[in-house]
Amino acid sequence: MANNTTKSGAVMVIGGGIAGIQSALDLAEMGFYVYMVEKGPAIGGRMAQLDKTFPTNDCSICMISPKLNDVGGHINIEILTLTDVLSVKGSEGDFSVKLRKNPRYIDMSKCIACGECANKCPKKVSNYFNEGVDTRKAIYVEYAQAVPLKFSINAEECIYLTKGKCGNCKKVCPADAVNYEDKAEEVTLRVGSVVVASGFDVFDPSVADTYRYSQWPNVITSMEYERILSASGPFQGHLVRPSDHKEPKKIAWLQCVGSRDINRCDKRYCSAVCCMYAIKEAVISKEHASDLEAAVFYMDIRTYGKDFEKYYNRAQDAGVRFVRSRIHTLTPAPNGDIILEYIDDAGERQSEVFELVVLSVGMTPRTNLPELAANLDIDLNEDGFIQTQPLTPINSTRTGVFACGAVNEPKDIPSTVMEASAAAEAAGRVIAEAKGTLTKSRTYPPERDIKDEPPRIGVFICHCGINIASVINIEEVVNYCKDLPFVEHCTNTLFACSADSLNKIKEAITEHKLNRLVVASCTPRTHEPMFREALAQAGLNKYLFEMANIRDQDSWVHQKEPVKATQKAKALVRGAVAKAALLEQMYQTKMGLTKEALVVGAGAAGLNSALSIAQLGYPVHLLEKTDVLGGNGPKIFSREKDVRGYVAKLIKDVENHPLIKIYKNTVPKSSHGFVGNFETKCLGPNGEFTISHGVTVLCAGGHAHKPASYLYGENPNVLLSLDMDELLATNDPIIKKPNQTFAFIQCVESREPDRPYCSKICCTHSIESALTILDRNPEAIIYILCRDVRTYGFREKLYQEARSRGVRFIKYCVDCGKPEVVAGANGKLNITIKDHILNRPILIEADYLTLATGIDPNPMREEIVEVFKGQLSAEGFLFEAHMKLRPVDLATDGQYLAGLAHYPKPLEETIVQAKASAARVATILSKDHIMVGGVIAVVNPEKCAVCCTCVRACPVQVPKIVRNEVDPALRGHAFMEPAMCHGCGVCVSECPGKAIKFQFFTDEQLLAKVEAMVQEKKAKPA
Amino acid sequence: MTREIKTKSNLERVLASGAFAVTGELGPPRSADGSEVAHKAKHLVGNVDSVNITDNQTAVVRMSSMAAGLLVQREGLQCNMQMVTRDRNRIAIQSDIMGAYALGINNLLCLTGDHQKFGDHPQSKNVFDMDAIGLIQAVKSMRDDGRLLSGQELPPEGRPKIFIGAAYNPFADPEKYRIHRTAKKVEAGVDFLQSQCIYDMPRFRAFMKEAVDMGLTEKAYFMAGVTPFKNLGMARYMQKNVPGILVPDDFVNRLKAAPKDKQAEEGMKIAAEQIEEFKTMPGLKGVHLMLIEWEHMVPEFVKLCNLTPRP
Amino acid sequence: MIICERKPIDEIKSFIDGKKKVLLVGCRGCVTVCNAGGTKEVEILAALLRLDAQKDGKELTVDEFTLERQCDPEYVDELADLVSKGYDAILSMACSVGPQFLSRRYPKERVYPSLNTCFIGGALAHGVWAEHCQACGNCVIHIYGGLCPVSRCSKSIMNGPCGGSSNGVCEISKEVECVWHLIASKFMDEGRLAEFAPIQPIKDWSKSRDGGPRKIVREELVK
Amino acid sequence: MSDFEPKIIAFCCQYCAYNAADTAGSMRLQYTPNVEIVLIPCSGRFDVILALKALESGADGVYVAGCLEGGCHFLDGNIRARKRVVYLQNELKKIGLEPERLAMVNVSASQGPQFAAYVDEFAGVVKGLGPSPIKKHLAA
Repeated sequence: MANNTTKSGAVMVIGGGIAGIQSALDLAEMGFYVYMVEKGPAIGGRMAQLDKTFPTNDCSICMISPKLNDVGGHINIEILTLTDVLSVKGSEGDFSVKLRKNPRYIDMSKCIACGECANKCPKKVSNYFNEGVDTRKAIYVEYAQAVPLKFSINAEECIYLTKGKCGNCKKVCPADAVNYEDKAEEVTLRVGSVVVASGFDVFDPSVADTYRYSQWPNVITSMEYERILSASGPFQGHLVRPSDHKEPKKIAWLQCVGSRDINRCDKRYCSAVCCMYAIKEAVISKEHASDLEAAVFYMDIRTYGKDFEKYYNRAQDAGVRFVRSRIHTLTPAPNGDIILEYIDDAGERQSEVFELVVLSVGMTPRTNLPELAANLDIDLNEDGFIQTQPLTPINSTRTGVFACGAVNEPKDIPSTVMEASAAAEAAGRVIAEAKGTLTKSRTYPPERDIKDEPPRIGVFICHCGINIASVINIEEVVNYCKDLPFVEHCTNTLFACSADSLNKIKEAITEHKLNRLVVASCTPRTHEPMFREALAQAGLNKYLFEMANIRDQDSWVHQKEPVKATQKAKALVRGAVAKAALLEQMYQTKMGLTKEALVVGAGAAGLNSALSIAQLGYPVHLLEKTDVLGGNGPKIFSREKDVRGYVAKLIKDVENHPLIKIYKNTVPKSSHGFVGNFETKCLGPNGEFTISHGVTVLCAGGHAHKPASYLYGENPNVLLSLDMDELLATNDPIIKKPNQTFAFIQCVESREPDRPYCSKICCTHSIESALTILDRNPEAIIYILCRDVRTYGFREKLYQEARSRGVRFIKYCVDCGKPEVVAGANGKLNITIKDHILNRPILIEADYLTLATGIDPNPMREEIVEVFKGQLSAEGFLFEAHMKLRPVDLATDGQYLAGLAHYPKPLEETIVQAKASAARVATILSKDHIMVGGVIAVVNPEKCAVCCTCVRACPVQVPKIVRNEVDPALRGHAFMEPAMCHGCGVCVSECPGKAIKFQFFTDEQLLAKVEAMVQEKKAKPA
Repeated sequence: MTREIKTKSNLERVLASGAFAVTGELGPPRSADGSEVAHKAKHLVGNVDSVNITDNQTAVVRMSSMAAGLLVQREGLQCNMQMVTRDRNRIAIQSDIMGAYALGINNLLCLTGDHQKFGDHPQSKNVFDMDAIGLIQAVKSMRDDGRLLSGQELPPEGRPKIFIGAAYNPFADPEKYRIHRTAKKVEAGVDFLQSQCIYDMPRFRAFMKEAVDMGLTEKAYFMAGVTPFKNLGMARYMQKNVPGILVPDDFVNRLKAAPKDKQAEEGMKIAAEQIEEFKTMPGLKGVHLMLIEWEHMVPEFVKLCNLTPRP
Repeated sequence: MIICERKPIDEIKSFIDGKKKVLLVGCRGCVTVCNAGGTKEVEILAALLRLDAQKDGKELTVDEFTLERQCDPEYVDELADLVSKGYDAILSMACSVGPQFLSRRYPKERVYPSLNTCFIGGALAHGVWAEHCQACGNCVIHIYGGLCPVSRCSKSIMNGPCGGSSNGVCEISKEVECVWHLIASKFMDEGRLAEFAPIQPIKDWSKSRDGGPRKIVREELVK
Repeated sequence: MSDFEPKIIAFCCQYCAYNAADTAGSMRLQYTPNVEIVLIPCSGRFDVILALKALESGADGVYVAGCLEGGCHFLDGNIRARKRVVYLQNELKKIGLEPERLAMVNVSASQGPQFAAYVDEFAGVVKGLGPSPIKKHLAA
């Protein structure tokens, strides 16, 4: 099919942040060649700058670093750094892109990133990567884990390039990589589609400087604060303030700086992430110094995402103070402190001294976005972001050009990752027939067979910046390890995971003829694949590698006991070396797969997922437990978009798509198999049947919560949000009746101990309903009784409109008393609520009361996780593989999720996640085979007593007794299909004949490891 | 109906005469004192046609059934010596049969026996060289063919002329194949069959109908086991704990309704009503009264049931 | 297969009390299959014995070796070199045939059984074994619908079931199913009453254990 | 005995327990350095010989950490592991070693705090027991 197409099988991804990275990786795995165009000298984007991420407190650079290396090492991704897009001509499927590659003045093929040049460079300039908190040289790398890890010269800063003098770097460069003659170069590429993922700028508070940001050093932005917290930041992770490097004991966060503010900066929207990052920064700060006072000054706390509310509650428990007040006046105090004046809850004027003030700055469009948009010939919206539509949230105004991440609207990392995958789906779908036409496949150098070599182990001990080295005496560990048995080479490294270190590892393998490698650094969970890849690239079997976790499980958890931590590090490395000596070469084999998908649930998520997968060219089996398609979709009314029409069309498209088979009234009963080869038994109207599929997408949905409060079910004028939608959709005359009062109560049975999460959609939903009522009945009186109004992103504009049109928002808090609703004598609903500003009860006589109740997870969730072996969160939503970076994947390979099954979300986000799931699906189904084997159980037929212990012990029924292949007359033996073995090792631990070897975790290896860890071995003989 | 008289058994005589037969039951003591047996037997003399002497019932060691049987016979009442296969191999069995007959015992009830796990010597090895059916065959072979199991012959005057009995349980679980096992016993040559306590009359009727239909009642005398409830507690215990015995709720309720001191009377009344039905039930030729450790009540009970005087 | 289980550690400890060098011999036959005496169990027992000695500061060497089978002299011969090293005790982890063969082959050695030989049976499930044969020497299971009343009926009766079973369970224990219930139900359910009806003769037990220790001699095989 | 620093080996499954240990790390929860972790793919891979060998080598305590019951990535590896632990505890008791030196714990990946708390709790138990008698004699 691929041969006759006129379309290009390549995609240009603009931007090398997490959005671009995810899009690029998905597209490359889907079978397309990717050009990643990055304006700066390295990819990584904002995530590389962040310290930790909410709500898991995962280290941001630790998370993204493996991804950077995946991109850097991906054979089908070409990174073009320091590159601008000049023009995009042509049309979808056949774009001609003109680029300008700006000069780096460094020959990338020669630079070894040794840093000699920067050492000798006399020109110090503000370090933008550290948000200007410190300085760097004019020749620089942005950060230690940068990809590509190559120096570059900023021409405007360089003395030689501006004045023709100096030339130090060129003189000292040992690799002769400096090239002052480097020139900008224009190149033209042919691509089929474009993904814009160029990210955002951080709001610059000096623009409207009521915050005195540009005047006082101890008023800083949150981004600067991230860098201060970061171990690789300007103060090596020591929490000190810029003015005097003193540890601040009292810090204030001021929310909504550059967001929700028309007066000072013309930023009407909410930046969506600031509440959470401020809470995170406050929590982390208190971890740095437990006696630190942290206060967050806010208008509404918008902790609307998965696990956000829990995080907020935990922060309060940890002593972070939250003050509902917008600060207008900052005054200086002695010693660089700052006085904040504000009105407290009781209406009293307060004045408080803080040692550091962090401005929670919002996201703004990149300053160069207008130029880029012009070059791409796409429109921007009134706020300067890329123009998209609610139901096509990743489509720009030009066909074939898609946009994802904060370039569209402010959003957090998981939403960005979802959009990035969705953009990959869209960009791939329009050139689906060109799949595989431009991709290359990786070749490794031939593997050196080390079977007969005695072990020669290389050990690399990582400083992880100061993460490890500040606690563990690295030198001592290195010296100790040099004397361990079979260790030929042992050295330390600043960041073992940096491209530079990986190269050194490869060189060491060659130079010292190493045949086993040990890295003592962080956790193998995140970093093992990267090091294994390095081994493969060095011609060594990738399994000849073992890690010692001396950071997450040593330096980080024994910070105050450096001596013992160092001892422990020695023991951990000793164990790793002992195991490494016994490691063996292992091989993976290819295995076929069923190129079909199973989608469970036919609501908006399932329908979109199914349609996109089918449009990418893969057959889909769509299960729906009821006899109607559409889920909640047909019940929704929106003022902003025609949801019902959209869903109706979607259903039609799905029903008409030849690759989609719909099974109504059908539920999955059991599922077996593994990525590429699943078998799911389903029960439909005609009984049980089995579907073979390579991947699974769970879109089991959720539904509106039915409350047991506020007279719901007792009084006909008490409605749920969807009931109100029905009145609005059918244009019910009651809406237009004169003298009507409509009330809404938000967070009904939500954000309370029984249902502690925020359902994300309800604030916007009620406001949209209110506005629609006003559109039709301008005289109507509308009250919205709420806690925090969570109209994140552009939804904030609806909130503003509602307020300006007279919708009365009355805030209540659960502790000081929820609203009370009784049926009045006049047929009205009497709602009493305590106004916290007036501090007295208010009586509202409403004709209709709408309860915003939030979303409950699917009642069948237990069965679903049982069938598909997933996991549920405490709230009953499916657990994704990783909250930040794998929001569409389930923990089991080949399983994905989308929609309300994951967490409550508005339709546009469900659409995005569903399309993202299609991209994820395509990364599997695009392949002709999957690789199997490796860390699995293998039977030694000679030792097998054919006792069936493994057959019975295996949790997934993998072992079978098979005939002897050499001679069927010989006794058979147990056999585990490598593609099926999940690698748990249960059989190995029970085999009475010890005939099963668990590769990479053999008895010998583990016993040697345990023994070495417990017993300090004598040094090897000299 | 008359059948050929094979033995000198009084029970056979009564049964063959067509009269409604009555047998009783007596458990030997865990004692070597014979007077206790004689004392118990006095209640039964004249009230039953013969009395079963249990053989280490529930595998609890007691005076041997052969010896106790003889003591009873001295009081003027024929015994049905019970014999279980648990404790005897085929040598002992055949030897005991000859000895018993030689001492004047005319009736032998052939049983497999309770497993010793429940007895007072659970460590003992069981024998179970054969089961009850094998035992029936052994006796029959000795009596009718004059042969031991080995095939060796007995002299004509040395054949034990024994009236062969066995137990049948219409209710043991599961119901459906009980009749077939009973049929096996008839086929093996049993002369009379005594049942476990009957309480569930509808099921028993059905069972007897099957027995009649299969012609079993033409080949052996079927007797129904009767045990009056002493009190409500006993009825409940049997209802709950004794396998193979079904006590209808109806009976339990009647006992419940009676005052505590009248429960025994009510129990007897229930049993008497059952016996009235047994007297006319097709195929049934008598009743086996099991007033265990309640022997002194037998005279009153048989009177209540109009079973005396005995022919 | 022959189902065994390891003796309590106390009893095994008592065998080697005061001894310094012990050889633990496993068997790759039945006892490997029933998870009682294969390489793994040998390894575990050896480690336990070593630990026990170490904790008291006693000197104890435990060597481990697993034979293909302990019930064949040729395999038992394989131990000769090892045995010649001189052990204070040899612990056999086989059925009771093992220690007897080891004792016969190495008459000067003190050989101890580490397993109790329980019965002839099969695995009902992972970790569950049940008796299915009593080695009566005269198999008749074909008469009983493929079930053995000799080994599986508590009374070994040939014309069951006795009155003691209820709900298909033997009176002696709820854990013991009534094989006669299974036999009778099978015949009834399959309409094979004719096979149930015949009186089964009193069993000839002469070929069972009651007839004394047994031996089979195949003249055509004997050299 | 207050200066006794026990040596404890923890066998942690990669999906939950090892992850929990990492989580404890990223949360910078401080716990006793007496515990050293051995990664196993699933607690079902825990083999009694691993614990025996650790004890034989002189470890003062050993514990196995798996996913929460019902949450095993491999269905029931953690249940099996617990059974093996109980089995071995009984055997240890019979040879006169404190069964408390061996334990099993269940934690989810996110339960860093619970993991850290358990480390301290178990180390406390082992400290209370004193040095392993095996180690005592090994040293001698």
